[in-house]
Order: sequence, then structure tokens, then C-alpha cells
Amino acid sequence: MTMNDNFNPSAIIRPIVTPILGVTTETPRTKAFTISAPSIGKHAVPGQFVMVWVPGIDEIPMSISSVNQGVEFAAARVGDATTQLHKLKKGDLLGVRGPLGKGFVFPKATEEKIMLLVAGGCGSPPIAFAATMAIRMGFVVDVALGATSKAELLFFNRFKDLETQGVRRFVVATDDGSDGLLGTSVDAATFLLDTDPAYSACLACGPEGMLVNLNTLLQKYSIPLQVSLERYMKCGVGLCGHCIIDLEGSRVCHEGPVFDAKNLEESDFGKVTRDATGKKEPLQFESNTS
Amino acid sequence: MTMNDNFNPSAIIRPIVTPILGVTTETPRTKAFTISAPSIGKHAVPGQFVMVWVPGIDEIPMSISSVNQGVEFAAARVGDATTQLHKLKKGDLLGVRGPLGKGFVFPKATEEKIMLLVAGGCGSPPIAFAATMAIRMGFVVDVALGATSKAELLFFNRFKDLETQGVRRFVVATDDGSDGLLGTSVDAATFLLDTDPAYSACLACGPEGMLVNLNTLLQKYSIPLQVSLERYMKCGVGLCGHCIIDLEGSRVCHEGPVFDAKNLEESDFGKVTRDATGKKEPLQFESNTS
Amino acid sequence: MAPKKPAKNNSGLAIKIGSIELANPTILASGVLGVAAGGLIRAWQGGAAAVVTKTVGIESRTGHPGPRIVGIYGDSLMNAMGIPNPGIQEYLPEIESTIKHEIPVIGSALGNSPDEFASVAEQLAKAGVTAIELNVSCPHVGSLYLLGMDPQSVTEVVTEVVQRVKGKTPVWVKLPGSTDYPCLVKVAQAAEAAGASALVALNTLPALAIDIESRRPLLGAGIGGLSGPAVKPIAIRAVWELHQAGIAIPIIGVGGILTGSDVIEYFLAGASAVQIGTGVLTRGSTIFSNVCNEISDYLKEHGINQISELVGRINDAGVSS
Amino acid sequence: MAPKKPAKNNSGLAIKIGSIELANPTILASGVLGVAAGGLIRAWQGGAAAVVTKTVGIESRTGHPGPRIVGIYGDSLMNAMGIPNPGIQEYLPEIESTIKHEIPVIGSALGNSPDEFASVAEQLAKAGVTAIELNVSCPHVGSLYLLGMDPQSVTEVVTEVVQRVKGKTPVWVKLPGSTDYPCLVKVAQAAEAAGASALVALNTLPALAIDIESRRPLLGAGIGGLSGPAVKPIAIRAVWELHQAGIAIPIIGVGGILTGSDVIEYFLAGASAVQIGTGVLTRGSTIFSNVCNEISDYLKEHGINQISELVGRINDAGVSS
Ligand SMILES: Cc1cc2nc3c(=O)[nH]c(=O)nc-3n(C[C@H](O)[C@H](O)[C@H](O)COP(=O)(O)OP(=O)(O)OC[C@H]3O[C@@H](n4cnc5c(N)ncnc54)[C@H](O)[C@@H]3O)c2cc1C
Ligand SMILES: Cc1cc2nc3c(=O)[nH]c(=O)nc-3n(C[C@H](O)[C@H](O)[C@H](O)COP(=O)(O)OP(=O)(O)OC[C@H]3O[C@@H](n4cnc5c(N)ncnc54)[C@H](O)[C@@H]3O)c2cc1C
Ligand SMILES: Cc1cc2nc3c(=O)[nH]c(=O)nc-3n(C[C@H](O)[C@H](O)[C@H](O)COP(=O)(O)O)c2cc1C
Ligand SMILES: Cc1cc2nc3c(=O)[nH]c(=O)nc-3n(C[C@H](O)[C@H](O)[C@H](O)COP(=O)(O)O)c2cc1C
Ligand code: FES
Ligand code: FES
Repeated sequence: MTMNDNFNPSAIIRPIVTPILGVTTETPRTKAFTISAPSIGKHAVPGQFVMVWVPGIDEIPMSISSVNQGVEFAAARVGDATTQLHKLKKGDLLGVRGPLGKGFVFPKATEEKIMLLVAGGCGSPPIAFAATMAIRMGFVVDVALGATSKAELLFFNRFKDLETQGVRRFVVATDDGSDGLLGTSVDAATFLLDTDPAYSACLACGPEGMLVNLNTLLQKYSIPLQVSLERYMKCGVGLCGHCIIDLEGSRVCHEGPVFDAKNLEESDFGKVTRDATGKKEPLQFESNTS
Repeated sequence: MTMNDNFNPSAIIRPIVTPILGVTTETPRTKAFTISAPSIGKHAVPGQFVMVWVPGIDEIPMSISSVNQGVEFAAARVGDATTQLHKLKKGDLLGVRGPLGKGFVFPKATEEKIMLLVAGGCGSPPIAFAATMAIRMGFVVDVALGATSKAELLFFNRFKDLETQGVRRFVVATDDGSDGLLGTSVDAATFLLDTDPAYSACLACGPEGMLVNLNTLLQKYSIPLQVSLERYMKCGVGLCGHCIIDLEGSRVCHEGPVFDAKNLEESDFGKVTRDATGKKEPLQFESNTS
Repeated sequence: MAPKKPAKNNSGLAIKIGSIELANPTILASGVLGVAAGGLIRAWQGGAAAVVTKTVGIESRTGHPGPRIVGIYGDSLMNAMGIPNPGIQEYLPEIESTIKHEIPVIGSALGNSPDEFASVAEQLAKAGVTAIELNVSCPHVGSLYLLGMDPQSVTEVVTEVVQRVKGKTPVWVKLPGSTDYPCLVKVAQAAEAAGASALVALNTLPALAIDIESRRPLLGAGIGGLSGPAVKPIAIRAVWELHQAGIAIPIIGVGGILTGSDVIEYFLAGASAVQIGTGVLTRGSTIFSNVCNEISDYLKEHGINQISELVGRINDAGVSS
Repeated sequence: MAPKKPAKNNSGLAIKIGSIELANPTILASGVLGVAAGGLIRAWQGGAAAVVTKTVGIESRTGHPGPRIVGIYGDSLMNAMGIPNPGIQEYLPEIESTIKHEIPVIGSALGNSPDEFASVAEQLAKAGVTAIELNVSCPHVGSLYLLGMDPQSVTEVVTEVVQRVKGKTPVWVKLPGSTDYPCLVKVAQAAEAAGASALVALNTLPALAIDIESRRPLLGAGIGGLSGPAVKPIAIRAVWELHQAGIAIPIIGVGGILTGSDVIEYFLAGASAVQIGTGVLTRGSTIFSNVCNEISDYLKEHGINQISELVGRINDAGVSS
């Protein structure tokens, strides 16, 4: 119902509650949801996210994966809210507010510019959106996609389809070797870099360990890296401070979720995260530098 | 101070509190006050009024008499608030909110069109403003001005000065005959009508008895009359209902203070008014029809 | 001049407040437009199903000096009218000429004692009002606000009034703009036990706004009552608390209603009808029919037949008071 | 990375809250940005003279499920965070790294008993906080709101805390968003008598907002606390009532401050300092310096040397409580 739009606070602090337009199963553990929220879709850029209200359960952050047919996001089933979310069907009500945060910054495109996009695990949504945008802006795009197994390669078909539209090379890697290279998205990226390291920028999203390793890798090539981070979010609009990652008070929900990796040196990036209480917990992952 | 204009409710419900720019004594019982309130001045039309807050005393309605050098109104000393008002000097603080109500409606001016303006007693302020406006719009303007005595002819000089700018004939009347005709502004109007009754419109303000008599007079000539009424006002913005004058709920502060006299037939016009409690009181005056 | 009854093209809007049947759930709130019959009629022509009069007492009151209203950030308002009224005797003709047009009129009464409340109520009842609303809650008039925060006083006033109008005219009690909900519930229970037929929640909230140039309160009375959108979530909470607490008489929601959505919100929280005051400033006196149209759209879009089906139907599983 | 101290180009803004001297009157309110040291530092870099931590208790709390905030008409907000916090032990490092930058930190404490409040306070005091703020007034956490409405309970909590911090660290009491001012004054007097050094007025006001599509409360917890411009005139009234009632300890005003004008209004009503929360959303984390600049302009334009000269200087002759 749009009758009192004039009187409503902006959609970044008040959810648009609307029936789901469509649900698609993307991988065994991931479904994509599309909702009608033109005011969000119109302004969203890749890397921005929405807070998704699963009525009766919780409100959780989800990256926007597309704004073509409505606002789309893709959620992996990991806990309470995402499990309930996966039970919802077309027509069920969902709340979304956004677009939130700052997205990827696209360098000025020229004919020479080639962009590397790297997605690991559940990191595909913002990268898929970014790929579409980069192509529309005239970039030559290479994509490195990684997952645990072939079945879990999120948005594989979507990236594949983009090969006809502007994706130059699309390399996948799986932990179990069931598709592409044996390894992670960082290994896929390494493969691409080995062939042609002339990237003007790299945008990445995925598990934080992967982002750290990717950063180490790209520093060798001096390719500027933008990473999309995840932190526990409470307000999503920079008010509560729960998602802060450094002493300057950088908020993942507000200054991020996309950061220039070079600005994260003195931050919690790759080191610690906070749980729902605000307690700090060390991040554990396998490093490629050791 | 204008620092938080963005955050302020509109000036019709929140006073602009500002030092008085200037005070002039216009008659023994009337002073004109000018304040700086550009947001009011820019939108005001003749016949509209402001609620004037005399800090510590009361808030009272005053017609806008000019918007040339700031917003100007002219107040006769009649009671508490106006007595305190008369003590204020340049630089003292005064609050004003507005512009309130609906002003005079000016018919489309053509070369042929002549307008009659009639002011009695304290009725000069909106008429002076209307005269300036009518001249600017290309009307030929005749003015009838009445008061108890020569000294009380409010804005006499102002109307006089307008004779060089577009006022064709300016006729005055005084109760004591100390200037002009012996009689009221209605007698002055009668004089003008006797000479040339080809007026396309008449705008008037003054004591209600005078307006009733003027209406009776103009009906004979079929000249449309607009009158500016006064009623006890509490909110000034059509909310409280204190100034209602008919069963349709016409509010002097909102649908008025200017009304087409022909629409006032089934109203309290010329019959009753309300005091501060809302009690109805009969209006008493000398009729020219009896 | 016979005022025309507004077109009733909205189905599903009819509601009942106890024995009172109304064409739609919107009622003009007390103190707005209600000084004169013409104002009550205007609200009715603007779509209100019923109108509450200005609060009247035995004696006339001039009310507070101006300024009497001041705008507050976000279309909200503060007022300190001070309940100007000509006294019940002088005011009766306004009521009578409104009732003559078959407009349901609710008479709002105040008093300095249970007896005074009852005297005013008797006269209102005799004039044929549809119900009496007891204003025990004006935040800027002497001790009225405190009266409405005290269950014992409320019991005394309501008991006396109900007895004197002999149970013929329903008696509504208008609750104060309190955020102390346990207290509010006690007052409500007292009113219900003493025979009130409905509760009206809430009156304005006590507040202060200061002009930083003159360093004076922006209202002549100093203290004023906050109304409009600012108070809506507080009043909705109050309605919900009363509903939760098992109040069985109808609750009439009031505070900050501007749109049909707002009305639905009040109904879901437990209201059976609503009143609109400040909204008349924001959207004009046709706010009632605008709001009704918006409610109709909502009902249609959601396949709901009657707005009354929504009363208290908030899904608040897991929500603790 | 050493955060830079914001430029102090505003004279006349220095204030005192009892023995505490601050460069300007703006303080970051509890619960905003304060989960992490970086947030407290950000507010200070944005111009806040001091910062209040997130409210912490002995045990960790995950807080309420989302949604945890919802926008309300007119730039106002409701929140029901549910005071998530990792517990005082885990939180101490955040405080310490903030204090390391010579930022005055006020530690906000909650507890289930006077003893718990005091235990948290002791640890805060040991960490070197400038003052302790007792949150006896969160409207969406169990019985905290009611605690703050009960003078006896407040006496017990404050007495225990003051004794345990041995009078070395000033103890502030944050009052509930109540519109029952007589009660609020009693609570304030109880706090003062028990040794509180300052009062903070007000916490958020209890409220409810409902989504009419899902028919659920818009906050995960159902009930939430209203903040922002909607509550400003109510909180200013509270400050004025406390000041009028002869409370001698400093009053810190909080609620809806967006501009320098708002701060002046609070001071005129009787506040000696202010806190800003929701304004961080409306104007960003540099709201503190923006507000300070606006205050400076006002002081200059009006020939006032020190903002502290304005405390309680409302001209309220003829205004009755
Ligand atoms: C900016 C951002 C974008 C994201 N985009 C996506 C995406 O596109 N697709 C996707 O599948 N996932 C995404 N996530 C992660 C997603 O938010 C969590 O998987 C989800 O919140 C889990 O909720 P749950 O109730 O099912 O799990 P729970 O059982 O509540 O918790 C499981 C884990 O999920 C995480 N989590 C829970 N609540 C939150 C919260 N409010 N904020 C952040 N993390 C939380 C925590 O790590 C927690 O340990 C994103 C997270 C962020 C911060
Ligand atoms: C639309 C309008 C325009 C007006 N324009 C002018 C003008 O340009 N110049 C001028 O001198 N006067 C004007 N008046 C009249 C002016 O408002 C009163 O003279 C003034 O309010 C008297 O205030 P007081 O406190 O001095 O008198 P009081 O001692 O309070 O009362 C004296 C009389 O003034 C009138 N009055 C008092 N308060 C109000 C009020 N709130 N609303 C209406 N009338 C009131 C009543 O008739 C009262 O009996 C106008 C009135 C209205 C309604
Ligand atoms: C100008 C004005 C005058 C009011 N006068 C009265 C009154 O006389 N009696 C009363 O019970 N309530 C009075 N109220 C309160 C309203 O009836 C209503 O309870 C309150 O304004 C909240 O509703 P709203 O937000 O729709 O205005 C008045 C409100 C306003 C704005
Ligand atoms: C998101 C949010 C979280 C809050 N958390 C706390 C808290 O933990 N402890 C507390 O005492 N007050 C808390 N408050 C209340 C604020 O400190 C403040 O009293 C209130 O918001 C009014 O001020 P404001 O209008 O400037 O926000 C919180 C407010 C908000 C908006
Ligand atoms: S989630 Fe609240 S500041 Fe980021
Ligand atoms: S003065 Fe209130 S309606 Fe006209």
C-alpha cells in the first residue's frame, strides 16, 4: 500500500513490507528472493545491501544481487532467520529497507580497462550485481568464482550467461575439485593473474579469510582491491556502532560494507569480529602467506 | 537566527521572533510596526494577517499593511496586548506568524477597470496594502477613508501619496467633520458612487456596522463587495473553530478574513460575534437602512 | 442552509462503540473546530461519523492567553487553549443546532468536582448527545491531568456521572497522555468498573517549548499539550496496553492520525474507533473522508470485509509488555 | 592511528557538571556508536566533549531480535536494541582504549539488583571513567523502566553504587521517559538525596509501532523506545519540572536535539549539559561540532559570554506548573 508514502520516513529506516515476487533455488543451500521495492531498486548500486525483515524472527543484512526484475537478494540457509526465509514462498510478506551502506566504486572506464571480480562462497550476490554494472559501464570483466563444490557455485549460470555480454574470462574453483580448479576463488584469481595481470581494479566478496588471502595476492601486483565485508549488524544505518571495525569508528553498515583493502590495515579486517552481544571473537582461517 | 530553518515548522504555526525594525506613530491611538520576516513578506497578499506575539502578554491578529520594507502592521491601542505593544521600541522583540487566511481577490485588470477601496477606523491597513497592489496591477483606484476625526484618519498620507501613482480620487469623511465630509467612510463612498458608479469591485475593511451599511449601499449598484472581517481568534489557522461565523463552518482566520459579502447572508455577519470564551454577543451599530 | 451529508460510498467502515453505531470509525476530537455548531458540521461534512464538542464546564472560561498553539518539528503541535468555553448553558444552542442535522454529537465535559462533572453531563444528556466524554486529562488546565492519573478520583467522577445520567447516555472517559502504563491501566479499570462505556486514549502529552530569542515559553500558558504524529506511537502503545490488560469496553484511539494506515494501526492495537484532531490542520477538514477512502482501499486490497474485524488483531506473539 | 582532537574554535562553550569540566556541552548519548571504542572516538572527533558508553551489565546480553530500529514520522525513531552488550569484563578494553585518547568517558551501567549495579560501577570506576551513568530507565528491557519510576528502588540502587565507588566517581542517574512529572520529581529527589551527582533526562519513551501489512510490531521486541524530535518538548518539560522543583545537582538534557537552538532551549529550561543520540542519524557523527558552532553563533549574536549563563534562565513569569 502506497497511500501514505508522503508521510513515511525514508526506506532506510522503515521497511517496505511487500509480498515476495519470486523465489528461486540457486544452490542446495541458497535461494534468491525478488521483491518489489522500486524506491530501493532505483538507487541501489552494487555492494549495497538491504536489511531483510523475516516477520516474527529477525532482521538480517543481505547484499543486493540484482535490481532488474525488482530487488533481488540471495540467502544461504545458516540459522534461524535464513531457515525461516527459505520456507517463504511467492506472495508471502517480507520487509526490506535500504539501500544501505556504500557500494563498490567503479573507476572511470576506458577502452583499456579490465576489471577482476572475485566471489567466494556466499559472496556472489554483490559480485553478480557488480558484473552486470561493470559490463554496462564498458569494462572488460574477468570473474573468479569459488565454492565448496560444483553444486554450491552460486550464480554460476548467471556469470556463464554474461560471457556473451562482456565477461571475458570466467574461471571457477571448488574445494572438492568437482568443477574447475581444485581450490578456492583465490586460486581461480591466481590463475587469471598468471595469464594477464593487467587489471585496473579488483572487487571481491566472500569469506574474510579468502579476502585476506586475495589482498596479499593482489598487493604483489599492485592492483587496488575493494572488499565487501560482513559484520553482525543491528541497526544497519550507522547509529548503534555494533559493526565498527577500527578506532576511527568505520561502520561496515555505513562507511562499508565495501572498503578499499588498503584502508583496512589498522582495522579488525581478518583479525576479529563481534558476535550479537558485541563481544570480540578472533577470526580463524587458513592463510596463504604462512 | 536562521540556523535551523530546515528543521522548523512553517511560519504559520511557529512565530518568527525578531527585533522590531521600526515603529511609527500613525495616529494618536495607532502605531505601525515593521519587522523583518522575509518568508512572510514574500507570500503575503493584501487582506492576509499575522498573529502578533507580544511576549508575556498575548498573541493577537493584525492585518498586514505593507511588505515593502519588511512586514508592517498598524495597531490601535485598545487593551492589554496593544497597550504593551505600543510601549515597544525599535529593537524590542516581537513574534509574528503568517501570512494567515485568504486575502482580497483581485479581478483581472483591464484598462476599463476601476476599483473602489473603503476603509473605516482601524480598517486602513489591509486597504493600504490593497491600494498599492491594485495600482501595481494596473487598476484605477478610488479610495474612501473614514475616521472619528482628522487626526484618526489612519494612513491618510499614504493614500495621499498614492494620488501621484494611480489613486484617481481620494475622499475622506470624519464623524466630527474635522476633515473632508461630515460622516463615515460609507458617506465618502456614497459621494464617489454619486459621481461615477462604474466600479468593477469594492474592497472594504472597518467596523462591522460600516461594512453592513456599505453592503446595503453597493447592492443597489450591483458592485461586488469583498469585506475583511474581525472575530476573536485563538489559533489563527482554522483549527480551533473559535472564529466560525456560519453553519458551514466558515472560519474568519482560514476561509477569511476576506469574504464576498454576498456569501455572508446566512452568517453571523452584522449580527453576532464571539468573546474570548466563545460566547455569542449581538453586534450593535447604527444601520443606514432603517 | 442545510449542510449536506457526505456521500457514504465506503463499505466495511461501519463500527460500533458499545450501543452506538457509526457509519465510519473517524470522529472529530474534542477542542478542534468544536467551538461553534458550524465547526462540528464542517467536520461531519468532511467525513467524520461523529463529532466531539469543545470541552465545556458549568462556568465560562476565557482560556489561556496567546500564543495558544505552536508547531513542533514533524507536523506535530502543542496547544494550551486552556479550554475556553462559554459554559454549558451558553453552549447548548451549538449542540442543538448540530444535532438538528442528525449528526451524532459527543458532549465533552469538565468539572471541578464529581458533582460539577455530573451537572454538565446531565445537561448534555438532556440536549440529546449520543455520548458524554469526560475530560479528566487536559495537561495544561489546573489539576485535570492529575485527576485522570488517580484511579480513586476517576472512580468518583465516573460513578457520579453515570448515576446522574441514569445510564441512559453512554459515558466515555478520556485518558491522560501518560507514559506510565501500569497507572493508566489502573485508571482505565477504575473507569470501567465505575460504569464507563468506552475509553478515549489519549489526550495531549504535557510538554514545554521555549523561544530562544525572548527566552519565554512559546505558549502563553507556558506548559502545553503535545499532539500530532509525535504522540502516535505512544498512544498506540497505550491502546495496546489497555487491550492487553483485558479492558472489555471499547477503546477509542486518538493521537497523531493523518492517514488510513494510522487508523489501521490503532485498530490492530485494540481500538474500535478513532478521533482526529491535529490532522485537521495537516490535511484540512476533509481529512475524515480522505482517511476513510484510504481505509477502504486497504480493506479491499486485503480482502477484509469490515474494519471491525481488525480490532486487537495485532500478531504480537513473543512480544512482552 | 591516533585520532585527532577536534579543533576547539568555539569559546564560551565550556561547562561544568559538578566537578567535571567539559570543553562544550554536547555529550554522546548511551547506546549510540558506543559498542566499540572506535564509535566513541568517532563521536569525540565529531565534536562531542564526552561520550557515554553503551549500557553494560555483569552478564552479556544478545539483545532483542530485529528489527531493532524503525523510523517514525518527523525524523523520530523507535528502537528496541535490548541493550546488547558483552558484559563489563569483555567491554572494559573498549573503555580503556577510548580513555587512552584522553576522551572523557561516562560508563553506563545496568543491573538486576543494587549489588549488580554497584559491581558494574566499581569496574567502570576502576577503568577510569569520568562518571557513571545508571540506566534505570530503558523502556524495553524487563523491569528497568519501572525501576526508574519507583523512588524507593532508585534510592537503594544509588545508595549502593555511591557507597561502593566511595564517592570518588560521580554517579549520574538516567531518568525514564515519563510524562508523570510529579513522580519523576520524586525519583529525582530520591536520587539526589542518595548521593547522585547529576540527573540525565530523559531516556526513550515507551511506544509501539505496527506494520499494517504483516500486522506485527515493527520492532522485534514489540515495544520500543521513542527518541528524536518527537520527544524533545516532553524532555524539556521534564528538565524544567526538575529545575523548578529545586533539584540542585546538574541536569543533563537529552531527547531530540538536532541543532544549537535545541541545546539553548534545554539550557533555558534548566539543563547544564546535553546528550545527543538520534541526531547522529539525522546529521551524522559531526552533529556535535555542528551544534557547537550553532551555539557559538547564538552566543555571539546575543552577546552572551558563556552558555552556562543560560542555565534555567527561561523567563517563565506567569507560567504555572
Ligand atoms: C553487509 C552484509 C551482506 C550480506 N549479504 C549476504 C548475502 O548476500 N547472502 C547471504 O547468504 N548472507 C549474507 N550475509 C550474511 C547474512 O546476513 C547472515 O548469514 C544471516 O544474518 C544469518 O542469519 P540467521 O538468523 O539465519 O543466522 P543466526 O542463527 O542468527 O546466526 C548465524 C550467523 O549469521 C550471522 N548473523 C546473524 N545475524 C546477523 C546480523 N544481524 N548481521 C550480520 N550477521 C548476522 C552471524 O555470523 C551468526 O553467527 C551478509 C551479511 C552482511 C553483514
Ligand atoms: C483578521 C484581523 C485583523 C485585524 N487587524 C487589525 C489591524 O490591522 N489593526 C488593529 O488595530 N487591529 C486589528 N485587529 C483587531 C485586533 O486584533 C484587536 O484590537 C486586538 O486583538 C486587541 O488586543 P488587546 O489585548 O489590546 O485587547 P483586549 O483587551 O484583549 O481586548 C479588546 C478587544 O480586542 C479584541 N480582541 C482581543 N483579542 C483578540 C483576538 N485574539 N482576536 C481578535 N480580537 C481580539 C476583542 O474584540 C476584545 O474585546 C484585527 C483583528 C482581526 C481578527
Ligand atoms: C487545539 C486543540 C485543542 C484541544 N482541546 C481539547 C479539549 O478541549 N478537550 C479535550 O478533551 N481535548 C482537547 N484536545 C486534545 C485532542 O482532542 C486530542 O486528544 C489530541 O490532540 C490528540 O489527537 P491529535 O493528535 O489527533 O490532535 C485539543 C487538541 C488541540 C490540538
Ligand atoms: C539506537 C539507540 C540505542 C540506545 N541505547 C541506550 C542504552 O543502551 N542505554 C541508555 O541509557 N539509553 C539508550 N538509548 C537512549 C538514548 O541514550 C537517549 O536517551 C534517547 O535516544 C533520547 O535522545 P535522542 O533523542 O537524542 O536519541 C538508546 C537510543 C537509541 C536511539
Ligand atoms: S549496525 Fe549499527 S552501526 Fe552498523
Ligand atoms: S481562530 Fe481558530 S479556527 Fe479561526
